[in-house]
Amino acid sequence: MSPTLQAVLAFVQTWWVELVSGVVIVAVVPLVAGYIVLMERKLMADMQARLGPMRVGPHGLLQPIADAVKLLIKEDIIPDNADKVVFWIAPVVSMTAALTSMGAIAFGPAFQVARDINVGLLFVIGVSSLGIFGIVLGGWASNSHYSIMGALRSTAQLVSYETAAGLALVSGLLLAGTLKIRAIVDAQQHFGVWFVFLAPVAFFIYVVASIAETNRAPFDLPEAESELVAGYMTEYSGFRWALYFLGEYANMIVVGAVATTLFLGGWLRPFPNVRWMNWLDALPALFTAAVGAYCVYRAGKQPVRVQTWFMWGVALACFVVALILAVPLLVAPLKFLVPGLHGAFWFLLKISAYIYLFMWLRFTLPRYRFDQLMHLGWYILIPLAIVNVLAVGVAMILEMEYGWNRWLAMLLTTVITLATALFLLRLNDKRAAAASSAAPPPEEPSTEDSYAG
Amino acid sequence: MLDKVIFFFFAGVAILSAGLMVTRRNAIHSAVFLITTLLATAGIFLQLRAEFIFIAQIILYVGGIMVLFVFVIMLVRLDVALHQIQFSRQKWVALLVTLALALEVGVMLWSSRKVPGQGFLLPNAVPAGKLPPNTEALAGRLFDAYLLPFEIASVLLLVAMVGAVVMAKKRT
Amino acid sequence: MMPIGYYLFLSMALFLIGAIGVITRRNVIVVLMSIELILNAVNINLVAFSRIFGDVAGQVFALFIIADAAAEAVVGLGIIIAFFRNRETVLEDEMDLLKW
Amino acid sequence: MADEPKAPQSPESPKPDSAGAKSAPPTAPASAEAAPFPAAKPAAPARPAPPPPKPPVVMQIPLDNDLTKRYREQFGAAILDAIEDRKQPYLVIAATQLAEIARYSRDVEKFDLLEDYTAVDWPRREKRFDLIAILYSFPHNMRLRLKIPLAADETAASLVEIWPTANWLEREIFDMFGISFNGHPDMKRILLPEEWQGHPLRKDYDILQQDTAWVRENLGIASGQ
Amino acid sequence: MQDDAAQNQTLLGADELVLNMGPQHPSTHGVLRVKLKLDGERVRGTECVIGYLHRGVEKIAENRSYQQFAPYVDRMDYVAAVSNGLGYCEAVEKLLNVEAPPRAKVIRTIMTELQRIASHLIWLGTHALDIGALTPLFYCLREREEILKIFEKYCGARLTTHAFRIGGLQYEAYDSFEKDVERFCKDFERRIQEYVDLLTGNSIWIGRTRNVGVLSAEECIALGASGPVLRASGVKWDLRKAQPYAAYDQYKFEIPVGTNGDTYDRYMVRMEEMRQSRLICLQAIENIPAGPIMGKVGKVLKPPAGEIYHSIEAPKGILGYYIVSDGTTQPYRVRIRPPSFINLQALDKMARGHLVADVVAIIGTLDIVLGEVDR
Repeated sequence: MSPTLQAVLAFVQTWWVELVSGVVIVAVVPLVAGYIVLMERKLMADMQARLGPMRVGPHGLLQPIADAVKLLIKEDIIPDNADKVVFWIAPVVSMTAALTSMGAIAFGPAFQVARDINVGLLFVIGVSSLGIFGIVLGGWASNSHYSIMGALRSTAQLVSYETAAGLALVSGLLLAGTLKIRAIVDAQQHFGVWFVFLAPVAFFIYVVASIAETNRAPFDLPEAESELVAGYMTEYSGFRWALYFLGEYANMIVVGAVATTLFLGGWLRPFPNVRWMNWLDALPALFTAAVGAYCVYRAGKQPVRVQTWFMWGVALACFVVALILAVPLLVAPLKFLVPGLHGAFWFLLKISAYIYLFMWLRFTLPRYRFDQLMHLGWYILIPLAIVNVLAVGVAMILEMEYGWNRWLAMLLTTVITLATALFLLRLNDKRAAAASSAAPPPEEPSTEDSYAG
Repeated sequence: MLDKVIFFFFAGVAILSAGLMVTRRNAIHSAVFLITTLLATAGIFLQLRAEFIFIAQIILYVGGIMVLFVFVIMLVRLDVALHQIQFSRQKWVALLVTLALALEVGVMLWSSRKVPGQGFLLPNAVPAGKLPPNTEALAGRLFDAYLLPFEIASVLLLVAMVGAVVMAKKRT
Repeated sequence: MMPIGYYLFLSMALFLIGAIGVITRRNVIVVLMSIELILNAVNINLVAFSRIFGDVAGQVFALFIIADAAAEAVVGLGIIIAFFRNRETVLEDEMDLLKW
Repeated sequence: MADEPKAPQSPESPKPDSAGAKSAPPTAPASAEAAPFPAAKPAAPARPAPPPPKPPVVMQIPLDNDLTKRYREQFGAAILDAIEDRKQPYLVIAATQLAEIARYSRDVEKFDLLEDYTAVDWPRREKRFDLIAILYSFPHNMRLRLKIPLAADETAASLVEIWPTANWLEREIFDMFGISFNGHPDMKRILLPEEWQGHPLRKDYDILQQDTAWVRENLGIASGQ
Repeated sequence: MQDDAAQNQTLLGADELVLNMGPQHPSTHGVLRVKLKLDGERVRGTECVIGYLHRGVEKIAENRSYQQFAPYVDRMDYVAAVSNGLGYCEAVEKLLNVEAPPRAKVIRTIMTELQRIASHLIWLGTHALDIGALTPLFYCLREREEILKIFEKYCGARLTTHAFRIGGLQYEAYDSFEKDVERFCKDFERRIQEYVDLLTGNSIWIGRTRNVGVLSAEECIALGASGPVLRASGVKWDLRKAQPYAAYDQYKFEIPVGTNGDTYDRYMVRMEEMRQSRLICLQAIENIPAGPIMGKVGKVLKPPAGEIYHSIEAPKGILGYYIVSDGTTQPYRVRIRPPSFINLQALDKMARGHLVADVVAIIGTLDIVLGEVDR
């Protein structure tokens, strides 16, 4: 055996868990993203008095696969004057950044690729922020005005809102006192409460900023359909476009995971330390079983034989999952599996709730204008986040040095921050009123540069 | 072995793309190659177990400064500049000077190999496993011994920010 | 941990490439980027020595250098934008006026 | 082809009507249908002159109310005629005085809205085109039409200064009839492509005709005709 | 996508950037092409390039008989075909000096008001979609569907209905016509509240529409802008009241007006117009007079020589028909005053000084239909 081969073998032997986990992420995330798209379309249809995709598979369950096939075999168009290499590489960057950042996320206590990275949460944020290069370079390489304007907008937007999001995360990190993902969740278990209740303002800021960061409505200006056609994606088609799309949805998962980890208690079930609430442990299994039962109920109503079979299949899968979730609870020797399995369940459930919130907002709200977006970011969110960091810091000092009650201290800081928020909003309204009373003079060049923010 | 592979991979990528960065005609391409270099350097930092510097490099350098660069390059669309001469007249002199410098440093490094006891080319470090947790150690040092420089750096950043805003603002 | 000399050679190579860029390129943006490269080369040195001596002070200085690089880039790009607005060029040998 | 409503009062209608292919005899229209005059519609503005009871065929009657008097006073010979057709008044005015009359209409008579501005082609007449300006007065809730006869080679003064809305309307007239306007800020085609040959709403432009060369060149298809 | 003139221009700097919006752009409502002169993202001027949908309707009219031309007018403002038909039929009736019987007039009024609601619904849906609200569009289409079903039951067509004939109506109202209209109107009250909930008080919506595209009353009149655009600027003027046609003089309704003449006011005016149209419909179905539905019009129409101008308050503004007859069966000249065409002229005035995103909102608020602009 040659030494190289030996080294490779040794490498694989040491790192096989991580390798397998990485492969799982790369393989599963696109599929999951596809199904998030389907869920989004279904939810949107439901809220808009429509049915949504119904043709491919029962209730359109196979639609993502059909879409993927369509996108794969679609003609791949590269504009004539595009910068071919950059055009080619940009979507890949976008996707890679999103997938890489998932490496440090812990989907439950058992599943994490980069286990003991010292800067866990920072890694997630930092690497996922590299996705911006995909957007910028793609917009630039397309050599189209719409694309470049979309790219410029998204750069300005991402940079602005990343600041706010980062500051919001700092509040949470102050409470946790560590950057390691597992330690953050452990801290919440130790506190006995999710950080969202201790720092609600920070959570709110993070929600808003993360919507903006993932370019979702009402902050979807870079791809604002009605203004910039499709923003930086205007010239993309086929699989490259799909990569952008996947990157965007993967990013949604990432921000959802970050919010869940830091604010929503990670993989902890509700009331993790309360004994008599232990019956909640049965919830995952019951929930999945209920979904399965509903599928069985629907199976009889399918119009086509194939769809009935398919529905049965889905139901069966649900039952199997329910069984997997239930068995370790009941069988004593398998008890050690409980945290891993149930943790993953709760974690994914929380991410789903977070993404659901995104979708709900998207279907409800109109879109901000670019200058309004920038004002919201720079005049309200960032000052508010700074004040919030200060306030949380003060509260922690009060608690640790002067022995205040934790809840009292946190309540105080929240009140202070909210008062600041009100003040900022008032200020903003005044400014807007002043700006509108002096309506934009048609001929004079405005002093305000939209990008100056 | 693994260390070696990682180092040579990242070092190779860094040097190659640095060279490309200096020679590309298109500023955007230069920026892309600089990003690659910086990421490769970040990899080197990780290999040196400097995790915080690694992530700071990615967030600040790549995610912050380079975004700014790309942004500015896009704002000043350099279509015209593409067709102009890329290098200034003194390029041969410059190359000569840098070559001389390279020679000098190279000889210095090579000769230091033989300095007894120091062993510049030999590993003489704490094993990776015994290092203190990087972020904590760094934070401790930063906010203890280097608190004043830290504050000064923040003031510097503030000044730079104000200056940039003032300069880039449109005059009316 | 590799022998420190490798890091020094890498650092030197990047430094020299950066220096070539600074001296020879006409495009000011590329010149600025080359300066970033030089600063980065210095960082490699600092972090490598910090590792070999087991002292994080080197990394602290690397952090300061990153902050400094950010400040320098921001100011430099601000100047470039202001200049471009007036002269429509980013070539350094055309920046030959003391006043505009 | 009849060139003009058979109104003997109309000075611009040439007396010996050249009989076109579709020329209708002056008394031809279906009098049976039009004979009973239904109650006046409320929409009809300004009816100072009582409608003539008898001849249903000739619906144009001379108009001589206060409004026209004022116009005549002001502009004298430039008001060539004042007629009421189906209870809708119109003034026939000389093209030379168009701008002045328009300004007077807007400022003094308060016809503040130029509701429409168009043209009609009468190829066999001496003055080939009629420009039709339909004015509306918000204070008086009343409409007035100005008719400006114009020869083929004549140009008219642009009304853009007076009513900005005339901008596109004049461009459309130019596009469709080839009448150009003096002082228009941007006299070019609006609906048809700029290189198009011919002016479609002229009577000598057959409906089957089109600029086949343009179609072939720009759309890459053989003409549909 | 780029205009030729835009080459070598930069996003930064004193030079104006020319951005070409359309003709294939999602929010130009068809094939409108707008050249935007931009400074950064601020609009320094616009130029509309229209005519992509030009079909020469006026030329066609000169080569068809009066009845034959009637279906063509449906193709102009194709989201308000019934209103177009009403204007044309009434104009020719005036030219012929006949009048439609009272029953026909009332049914015409009901249909036209339903069409007004349908047209405003389309406007609301697309306008909201332009500003980024996805959901109102589908709610609007849901209600419009009800109206189109009524049209379909009445005359067999949904979009280009050709519902009226010169002299009256061809079709008698179907059996449950009143009931259908009433049910729709009763329902619509609740439905309109849904749009209000989604949009009216929404701070993003207000931020996007208030003080955007302001037109003063004087500017409106000077530019010839009519319909809701004029009313939103504070001019309480509606042809249905000023010079009533069809059966509008029999019904009570309000003319909603705005104060600022901005996009938000136009939104509010149109919302209120939908409510008023609903009230008109409810009043009209109370009492549809019995009697014939066709006036005394011969099979061959030969209007006496002469000319007529007749205009109605279409959903988008003043829709006028200027028809010249030479006494033959074919009109000598038909001129159509298209409200969209003339309202679109105001775009430049409204868009100057705003951002690109506002241009989209302004195009939406003008409620143009390119079929009518280009004819």
